[in-house]
Amino acid sequence: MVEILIAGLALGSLYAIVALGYTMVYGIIELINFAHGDVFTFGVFVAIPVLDRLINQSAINISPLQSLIGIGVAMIVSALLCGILGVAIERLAYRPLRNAPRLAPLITAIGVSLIIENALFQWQGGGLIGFPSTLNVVQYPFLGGATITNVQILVIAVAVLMMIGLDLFVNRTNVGKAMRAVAQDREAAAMMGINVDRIISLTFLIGSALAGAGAVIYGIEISEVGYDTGFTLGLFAFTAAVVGGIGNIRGAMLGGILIGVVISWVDNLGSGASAGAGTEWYDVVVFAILVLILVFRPAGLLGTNTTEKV
Amino acid sequence: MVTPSWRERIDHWRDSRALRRIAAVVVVIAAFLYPLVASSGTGLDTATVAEVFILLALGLNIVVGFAGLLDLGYAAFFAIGAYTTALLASTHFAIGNQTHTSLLLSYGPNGVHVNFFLLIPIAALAAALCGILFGAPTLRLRGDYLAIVTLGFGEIVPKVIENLGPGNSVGLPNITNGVNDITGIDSPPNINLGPIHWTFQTNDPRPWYYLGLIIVVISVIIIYRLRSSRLGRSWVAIREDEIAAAHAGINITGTRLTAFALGAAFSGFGGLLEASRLGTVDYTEFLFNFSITILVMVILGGMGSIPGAVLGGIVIAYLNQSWLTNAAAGINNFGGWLEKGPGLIHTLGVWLSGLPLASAKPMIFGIILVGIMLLRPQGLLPSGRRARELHPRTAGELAEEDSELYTVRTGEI
Amino acid sequence: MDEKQPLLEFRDVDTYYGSLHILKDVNYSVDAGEIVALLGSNGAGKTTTMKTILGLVRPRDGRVIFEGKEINGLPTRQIVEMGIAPVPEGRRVFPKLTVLDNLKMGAWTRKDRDIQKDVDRVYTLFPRLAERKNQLAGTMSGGEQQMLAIGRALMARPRLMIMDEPSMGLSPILTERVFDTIVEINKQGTTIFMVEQNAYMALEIASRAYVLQTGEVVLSGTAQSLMESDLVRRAYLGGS
Amino acid sequence: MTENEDLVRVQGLTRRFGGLTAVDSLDFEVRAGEILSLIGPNGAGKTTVFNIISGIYPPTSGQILFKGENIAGLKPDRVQRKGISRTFQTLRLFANMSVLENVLVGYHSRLHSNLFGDIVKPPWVVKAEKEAVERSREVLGRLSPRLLSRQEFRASDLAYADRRLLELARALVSDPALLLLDEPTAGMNPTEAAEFMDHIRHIHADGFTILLIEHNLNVVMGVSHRIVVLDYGTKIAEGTPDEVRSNERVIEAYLGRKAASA
Repeated sequence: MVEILIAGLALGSLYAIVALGYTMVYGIIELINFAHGDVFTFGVFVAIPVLDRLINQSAINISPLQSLIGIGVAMIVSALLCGILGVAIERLAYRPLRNAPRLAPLITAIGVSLIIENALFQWQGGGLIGFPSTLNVVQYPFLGGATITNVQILVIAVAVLMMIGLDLFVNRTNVGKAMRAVAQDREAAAMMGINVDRIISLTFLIGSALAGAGAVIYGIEISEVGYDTGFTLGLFAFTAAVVGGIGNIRGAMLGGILIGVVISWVDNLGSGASAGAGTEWYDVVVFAILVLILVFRPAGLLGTNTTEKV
Repeated sequence: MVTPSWRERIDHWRDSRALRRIAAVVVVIAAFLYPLVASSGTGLDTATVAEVFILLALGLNIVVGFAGLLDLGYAAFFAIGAYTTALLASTHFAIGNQTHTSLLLSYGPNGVHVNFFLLIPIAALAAALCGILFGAPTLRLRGDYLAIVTLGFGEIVPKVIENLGPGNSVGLPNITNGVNDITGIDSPPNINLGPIHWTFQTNDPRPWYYLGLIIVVISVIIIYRLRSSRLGRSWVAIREDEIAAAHAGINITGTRLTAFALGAAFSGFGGLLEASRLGTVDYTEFLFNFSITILVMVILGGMGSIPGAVLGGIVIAYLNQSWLTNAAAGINNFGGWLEKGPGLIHTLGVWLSGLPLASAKPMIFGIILVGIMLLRPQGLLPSGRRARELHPRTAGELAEEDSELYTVRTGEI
Repeated sequence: MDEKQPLLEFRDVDTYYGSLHILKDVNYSVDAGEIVALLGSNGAGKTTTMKTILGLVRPRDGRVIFEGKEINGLPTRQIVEMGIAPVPEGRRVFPKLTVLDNLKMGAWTRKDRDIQKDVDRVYTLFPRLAERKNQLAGTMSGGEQQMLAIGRALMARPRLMIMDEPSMGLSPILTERVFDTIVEINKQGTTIFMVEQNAYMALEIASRAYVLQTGEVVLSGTAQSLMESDLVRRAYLGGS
Repeated sequence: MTENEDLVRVQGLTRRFGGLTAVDSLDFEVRAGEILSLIGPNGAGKTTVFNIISGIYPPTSGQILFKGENIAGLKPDRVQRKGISRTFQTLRLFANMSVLENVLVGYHSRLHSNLFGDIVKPPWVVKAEKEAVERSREVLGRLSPRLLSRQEFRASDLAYADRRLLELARALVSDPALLLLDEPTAGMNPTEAAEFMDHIRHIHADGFTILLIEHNLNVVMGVSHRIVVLDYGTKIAEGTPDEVRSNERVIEAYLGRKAASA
């Protein structure tokens, strides 16, 4: 049970990192950025050659220093490239539709997602790609005879740090406050002299960069990736963002972890004749959660219900 | 007050009723004559696929174009229609050891076989019913949430089909045959009406084509009537201002649900045609990508436009079935020819001959979606009203803004 | 008029939305130290005037000049930096930021970060805001939000404050209070250009005014002369 | 029994948003045939009262008896079908529909039709549609011949005051027993507001009962039979315009000395 929880926590941290990007973009321009999951996949793909170069995988024992430097550099490169991609998407595909009815950017976002996904397919083909091994997995004993691996600790720690950093940035810095101001009333923010376009670009930059950095962690934890990995992962992450309350950073974290734990739990259900039932059904379960949350508590767990003003 | 631009004049001319009617009649006559001039069976096959696509586009257009609801899981209803057909008109369900036969239904060890014409309402109703069951709790949601929920629905349905095959993990009998598909689906019975003698066989696309054509023509007429009815007016009103519509006495959820169910019914209908034409169903055909393909038809033709949906269905069907493959071969061949050249030309040739165009369909669809939204959001054959709504900022809206922009948020809590 | 340069000037400004002509060859001039009112009904082009000053709408023809420099075509940020601050219609405070953070947003374009003095000044002007500095703006009453909107504009240390319908949605008693504050701010040295429906109140505190009808300035002059003009009495003061 | 004369009785109406009590155990009644105005400072809860009556959100507690039946908590379309129509503080027209279509939507609840009727269009459906168009034209013409002459215009191409009138026509066409008008003269200059006041008087003369929110005191004092004054979600005064104008609490909370004496 504890092991399922730990696995869920680690998995959930990954969802949470991706969910942060959805929640920020939705918070500021009320758009479900369908392409976000694919940006994430792009991040995994660009990290692979970087790690291949930095870490000698034929070594039986990779030195911790080498691991750390490799992972760090890969995260920075991936974050940077994903950030640029995110900003470019916003600039080319969403910004021209800033004032269009909401359906238009949403449809565009689906189109962008298809384009990126297919580009990734053309680049890496349709099969699953192995992620380079970057550190020696070590198991530590944990509560009740369960174990926790250093990879799991890394994933959880990175996610928590990202969330705290983002939370501080948005709530404590002036730029973060300007970001919230833009989210609350774009035109009033413009009247204050805030460069709205730049703030929105910055939001995409941060959200995508987080996904890029998270992508490296994902590779280490899951170790296989396909061109369409980001699509389902993105849907689950979006579900996480909705569960937590879209637009809410802490909510994204909470939602991500909840979804992770649920998946990890469901995945292990079923034995004997119904062995593997959980694995077969867990996406149905996640979507059912999405529907239930949206129907019964559309503001999510941490969000506040806002009534439309008339 | 405002002098019409050329584009507006053209739109107006296109809006003129008489002209539209003439155009429609010409198109229908041409469609009926087409098999006489179609050179090969494959061309007619594609046309038959196009008919199914048109049905799907017409149905999704009710949901997306008329009611303004983005449905990203529309293929699920197609799956439901197709599987309803597969379960009720094939050798799949063997019952007892004696065959009972009647005009509308026969069953026995050779499976359940419901008459094709009885299946028409059944498949449509099954899809509509699923639409209602799913839509009733979710249609209250705002547009983008609804989109993601429908996407989820679109993922769930094939998953359920996959997981309810033989020896499934939840202990149910084999319902859907799972990953094995269902084969041996009945064709429609032969039709002999005066000069018409249709035998539905796989080697002759003509009867299929005419059957599809008749269904499409009837559907178009039905949808035109719906659009100009009280219900159609309610859809527009809700799309334009939900709150005002509710206060005018329109039941928002009910009206949306009608759109959703009608759209689903057309999709189920399409599923029936497709399943009986192919004689087999495979759930992997009904995934997200297919939902998006249908969406591309609607967007390309123009949201809310009936001629647009027809055009979108035709274009995407031909793109899917032949144009893309032909174009890919052509470009690759051209590249092979260039390869013989020197230096840069050689490099270009190598690139072109290796260009994996055939696998780039999603990318092409993506480019269509983005391109249309950025350059011509109203689509190729726009509906007048929808075009105005979709244009980022019309003069009228901006003028309105002058008086209203700032008051948007002044309401009391 | 003397050769003293006006603080803000519209010279033959034309704005369009698509093919719709909104402002038609409009001229305004606002001198330093004045309170100038712009009267007109909805759709006359008042809000477009405000947006034109702030660079949110670009005129197709004509020039907008602030302190001798042409500002049409500049980004809003630069215009605010030059010393023009808006109090938008309907207040438009940031509902989920605190009062203090709202004020900070008002100082966004300031290069110096030494804004405490200005925060104190706003608090002195509106003690109510000091009491509620950590409250979310959206939870305050309409009157308090109007104070915050004015305070937020003051944070930019503007030489010109443009106000769009400061009395909108306020009760008569609050309107009076807000107008008293406007006079006070003006006395402290800020020039004010104000769009207002409540012609009676506006003309009472303004030195000069313009009347805008369907995008054209149909009348302008001192507040006193306008108050006596037939057109204004008939259309805006409800008198006969 | 006075109860028979009351078209609407609002009893103990309370609405909380989070910690904020927008409307606090409010009681008042609207008598058949009168024009009753709700006034009060911004944030006093006037629009909230409208939103509860018209069904946008349910009350936290309390009742709204309309013709003796509690309608609190019904959805907007049900409320409209019971016979209550409204207009909005910020105009809510169907901008891309024609003037006539806008009014026809207002007639929606009077048309009975189903999928069969919509597709097959049997004679009775065609006839009902024709009647709807006639009725809509009649309402438009009675309200403003100018608006009728522009029935084919797009709603968003109308001048502001005409759009306000169109919204009124849309609310009137269903012949409601109660008409809720939320700041109908907002954004109008005094001339336009005075014209609109005439329209309200005409509508009232045609037998409509009207509940009005209004900031423009000229309008309020000019057309209301009775006024209910709200402050912080509670009723602080009620009476004829003259009674309200001289009420100390109202002067204190809302009018101010100057306006009261003007």
